[in-house]
Amino acid sequence: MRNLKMKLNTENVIGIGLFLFLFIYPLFVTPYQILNLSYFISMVFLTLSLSLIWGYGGIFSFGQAAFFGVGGYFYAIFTMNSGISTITPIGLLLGVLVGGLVAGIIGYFMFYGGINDVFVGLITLCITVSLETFMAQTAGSQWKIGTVGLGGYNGINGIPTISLGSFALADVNFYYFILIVLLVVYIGLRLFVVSRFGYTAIAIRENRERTKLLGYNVPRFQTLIFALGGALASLSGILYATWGGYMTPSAAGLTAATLPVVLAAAGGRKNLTAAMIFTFIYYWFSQTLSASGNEYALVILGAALILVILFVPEGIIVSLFKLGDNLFFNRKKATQVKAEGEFT
Amino acid sequence: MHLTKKKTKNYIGLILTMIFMLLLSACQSAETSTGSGAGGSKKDAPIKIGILEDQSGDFSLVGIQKLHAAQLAVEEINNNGGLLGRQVEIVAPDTQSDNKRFQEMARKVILEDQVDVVMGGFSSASREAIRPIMEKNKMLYFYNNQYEGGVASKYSFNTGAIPDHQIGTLMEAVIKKYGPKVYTIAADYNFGQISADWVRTETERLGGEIVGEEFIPLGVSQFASTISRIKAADPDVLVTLLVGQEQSSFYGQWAKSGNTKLPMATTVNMAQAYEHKRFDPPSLANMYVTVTFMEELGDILPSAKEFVDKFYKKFPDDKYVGMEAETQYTGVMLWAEAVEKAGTTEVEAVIDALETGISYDGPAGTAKIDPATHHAVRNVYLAYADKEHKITFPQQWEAVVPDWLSKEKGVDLTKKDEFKQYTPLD
Amino acid sequence: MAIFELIYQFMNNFSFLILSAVGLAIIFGMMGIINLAHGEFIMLGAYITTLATASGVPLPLAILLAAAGVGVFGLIVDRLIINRLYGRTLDSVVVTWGISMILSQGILIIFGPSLEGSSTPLGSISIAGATYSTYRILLFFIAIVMLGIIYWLFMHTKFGLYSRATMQKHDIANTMGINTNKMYSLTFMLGAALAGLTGGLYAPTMAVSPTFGSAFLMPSFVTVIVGGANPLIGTSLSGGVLGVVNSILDILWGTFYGRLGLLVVAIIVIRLLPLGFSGLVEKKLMRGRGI
Amino acid sequence: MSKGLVEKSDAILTLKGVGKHFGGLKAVDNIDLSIKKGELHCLIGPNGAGKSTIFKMIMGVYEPTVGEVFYNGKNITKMKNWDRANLGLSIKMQVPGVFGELSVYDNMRISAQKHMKSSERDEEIDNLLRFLDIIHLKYEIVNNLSHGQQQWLEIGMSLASKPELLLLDEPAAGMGPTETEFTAELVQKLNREGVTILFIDHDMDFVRKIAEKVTVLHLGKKFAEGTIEEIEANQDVVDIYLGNS
Repeated sequence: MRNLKMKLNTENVIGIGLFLFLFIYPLFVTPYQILNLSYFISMVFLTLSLSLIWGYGGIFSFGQAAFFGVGGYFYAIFTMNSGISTITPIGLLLGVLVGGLVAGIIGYFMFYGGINDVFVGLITLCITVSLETFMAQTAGSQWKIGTVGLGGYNGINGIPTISLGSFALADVNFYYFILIVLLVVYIGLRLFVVSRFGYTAIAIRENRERTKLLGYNVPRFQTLIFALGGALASLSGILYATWGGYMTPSAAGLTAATLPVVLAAAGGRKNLTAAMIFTFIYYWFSQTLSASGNEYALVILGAALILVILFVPEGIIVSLFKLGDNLFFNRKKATQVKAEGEFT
Repeated sequence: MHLTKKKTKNYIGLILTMIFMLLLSACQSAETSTGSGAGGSKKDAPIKIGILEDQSGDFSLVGIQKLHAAQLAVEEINNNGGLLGRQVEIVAPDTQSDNKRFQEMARKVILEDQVDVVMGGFSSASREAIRPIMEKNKMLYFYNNQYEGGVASKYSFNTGAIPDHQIGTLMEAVIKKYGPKVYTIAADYNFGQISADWVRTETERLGGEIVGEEFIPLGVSQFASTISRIKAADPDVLVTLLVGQEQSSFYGQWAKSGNTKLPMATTVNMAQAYEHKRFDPPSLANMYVTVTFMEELGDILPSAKEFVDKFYKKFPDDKYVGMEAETQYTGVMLWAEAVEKAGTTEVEAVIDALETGISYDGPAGTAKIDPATHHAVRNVYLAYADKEHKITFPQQWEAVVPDWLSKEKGVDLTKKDEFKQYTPLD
Repeated sequence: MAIFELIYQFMNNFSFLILSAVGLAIIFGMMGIINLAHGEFIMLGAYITTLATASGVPLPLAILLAAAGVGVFGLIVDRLIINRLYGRTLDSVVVTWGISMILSQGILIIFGPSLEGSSTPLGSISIAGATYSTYRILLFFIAIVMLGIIYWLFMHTKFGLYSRATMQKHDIANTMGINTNKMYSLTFMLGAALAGLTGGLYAPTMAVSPTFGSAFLMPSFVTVIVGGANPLIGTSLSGGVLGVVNSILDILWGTFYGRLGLLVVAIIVIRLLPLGFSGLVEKKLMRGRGI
Repeated sequence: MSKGLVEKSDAILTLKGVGKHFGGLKAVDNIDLSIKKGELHCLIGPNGAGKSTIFKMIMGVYEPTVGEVFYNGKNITKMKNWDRANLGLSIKMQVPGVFGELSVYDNMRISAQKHMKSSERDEEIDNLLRFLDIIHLKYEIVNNLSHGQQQWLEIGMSLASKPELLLLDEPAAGMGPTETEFTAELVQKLNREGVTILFIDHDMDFVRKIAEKVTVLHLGKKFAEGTIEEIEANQDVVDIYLGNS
């Protein structure tokens, strides 16, 4: 258990700092900013899901947006059909499972069929776009599940928020709920990546064929980690649906499919903390640009991404962590933190 | 040695990138802080309108027009002494044709900028994305746009054309003139499907017959098979309910396959995205469209001409003043009338004032709020494009009442609050 | 009658798929780069053509101008950005995404949300009582000729030999004295030029706007996925197969199923032949030569 | 490691008429090979003789075009390669199959965690690293290791899976004399502890030092087999292979 010990390095200091900050954040800001940050957090799960399967498992997927959509739509249809608010937590859990299951099935067909690398990216891209194309034309009354119409391109609205008993999680409560979920997921993932399974995932990422020869059933592990990623993406979709009360096919569009890849790559895909932090920064940055109504918003955003990849190819946040380690922590010590999931 | 050198270079790159990003965000936050700094006392602080329009992305063609129209309306209000003695100010983030962005920005203008009314949205999806937010925050929302109709919500007002205005009138005109066989092609999503349903109902009511109906997925730009199916069905009238830049490629391909004789009828083209100006003739030859406004209306209506001139004076680089621009302008003006009448910007009071059936003599004639449905009573004009894309207006209907919701669905928002969208597909 | 319909359909779909995919296929096949800015390159070509015709340049020249212009633009992008990313396939996804954002918004800022289009040239012809657009039939032959030129380029020129060598084995090509970086630059330029050509060819038939490229992106990706890494064999085969599938579904059930059918075929093909048609054909060729 | 001596009796691995054809090229052609338990067996042959291909077929990286592979009497011809590894087969590849971006400890752990309880895992890893004399490199990134150290690490990874049959593809390649010496001792020590070893090498001094039995391959076919003395006395072998050097 020696490896699970918390190491003093920049990543962990910042990670802890970030969570402390997030916990006291509502004391200082307006309700709007709390609500807004809940939205950012809901999208963090999506980036984390890709960071997990791509950064750790080496599976390059454009499909996270599809699982995001599956989660959101499942939650909407399930809870709106039942109409009882107390059932919403069950909808949340089931939705996460369904997302994982769908990803697992797709993963099974891909990985046991020997599909890997960039081809996984291409096939998941097709699946995502198919889902969007299909959902966009479901406006008619024949597209109903139970009493809930799928709503076509306009999407479904009026999706209920999560309630614990009769206590609806709104505003600050929702914020703390989602923050605690994030904390649990984050710690869970950090522990996961230093577990046996995590090590296996890393081995598969580094060298798939070699890992097979060490006795690992690689397709099975790939399917499992892909399912786990799908479950996380699904969670993200559900939280987003409850945040805005709305779910739309464009959540599984081409742009939506690309964004997690961009965020994970630019922040540092092999590092969960970096992916998380970069998601916050990106959403904040792009929202600020958009709110200003500046017509150069997308140009600036595009240029910033290009610069990041050109000058800090490991990911901007990861590079900052390293800089911090070099400045503040003994370098020898820093290299010994291998088991913390940070592989140089 | 070599390794350290490379490391240093990396860090320099990193630091430069960081500085660049910081600089950018610094400019941004400076901008926004001046924007939201004007809280102050409610009395003499400006009244704020949140305008959520797509200034970039797929829908910016119309979104920019609509933003400009709102700016024009607000400028006029301010030049006439403002509202209730206060200046009116616009908060206009760019929603980037992105539904998520709409949700973010709707919350921002309501909660952070504390606007008094929200207007905007082009696609129905963007409206549906923000409507729950309006209802939750009890915010007055003007959807100044043409759409598929059916929204019955206490907080939502629509001042644009809906099927009640456009489809009965259109079908009546074209079936009478050309014959009963109708072929419909429509965008495969809510607007297209619902509008096509309206076309079917109206055609049957008028004794016509739908000889074909096809739904085209959004983003499709190649129409060879569709065109051959239409030809095979040999209709008297072709109804086109196509949406978006890609789908508008249909017309060029249609004309090229030698079909300029068959009349086309639509509710979407020309008046919004000025295809008759953007495409070379005869792409849209022989097309009828029912509109509440379009730039060419200035030829027959002095008030329309005045509006178009004002618009181009303020925005000389704009290429067209379309139906949605006028709708947005009239929407702002109707709201302003209601605020004056209510004597406050309080949402409930303004809604009550609007529900008295407030009216405004706008660029396209009188527009009046129908209290029961929160939609607008409007004049409807039939526009016709000939082979050279010259526009004439062969027919018009005065004060068409949007009464489908109240007659068919029994909606009366003055008596009972509702928060849903009815569709004929239900 | 119906058979002419079907043939015309197929010609339409085939040329659209081939023309939209070929630039992407060359860049993907040779360099392993997924160019998400491909649609924007096509859009740029459409803008060049439209603006050139508007200022009096004859259309065929304007189309060639688009190819040249976008090719040069591609070279600049490559020298500035892409050449730092050779071999980093996935980073190139992020970068080309950034480029596509800059291009479509940049064009919006410069030219506004739309451009007045030029009309489709040439008239229409009648066969068996139905009329067909001559230009669209011409597009089919242009697509075929283009495949021919690419075949010649890759099979009978020094550039082709070197680039095939580079594609097969990067490091070996290097030791043989081929400047692989130069090969990559030229390949990227060629891919961009072909995208520009496609934009130019379709500019007169479609509405020209900053989002022009998005109509091409999905079909082009599907074609490349089904085709696999070989830009010549793969793309033409997959264009053919998808063209047939799309035409038949289109005619039987309408456009929606035509489109969904493309995606389903793509998913099935990757599942059965992860390397696409190129992989299948290369395997067959190997076997044929062997025994 | 304390399996003790096993009697060199039953065949642990048997290849029956195995061949691998790439297109028209027969990389391996109709090979029969039998490795007895506890044996220290060497495959030699000129480049392209098919040695590495045989290893890959034993491990299941390639499926044989013809023929069958038996392990402990069980037909494993179509078995997935990870299942073979779990039967006790392990390989050190020609190009070091280590995870270069990770640390030595990580590499060892990836292999070890599959085959031992986590409570004894880290201690066992330390033991193995000490046995291989690379304990001082435990947290070093593998890419920073010398070629020889990477080879030993890979042997260590194989050992962590507690193999019965160890395949070593050129264990001493690229090593200096001292390193080669150490590797030879290592291999012999392992064999004495009961691990059956099949290895490929070009270095005849190395082969002479440790191999009990040698099989010579030529152009995908089995050319000769016997003790090292018999092989070196075989004029045909000298002609095709030894004579070259």
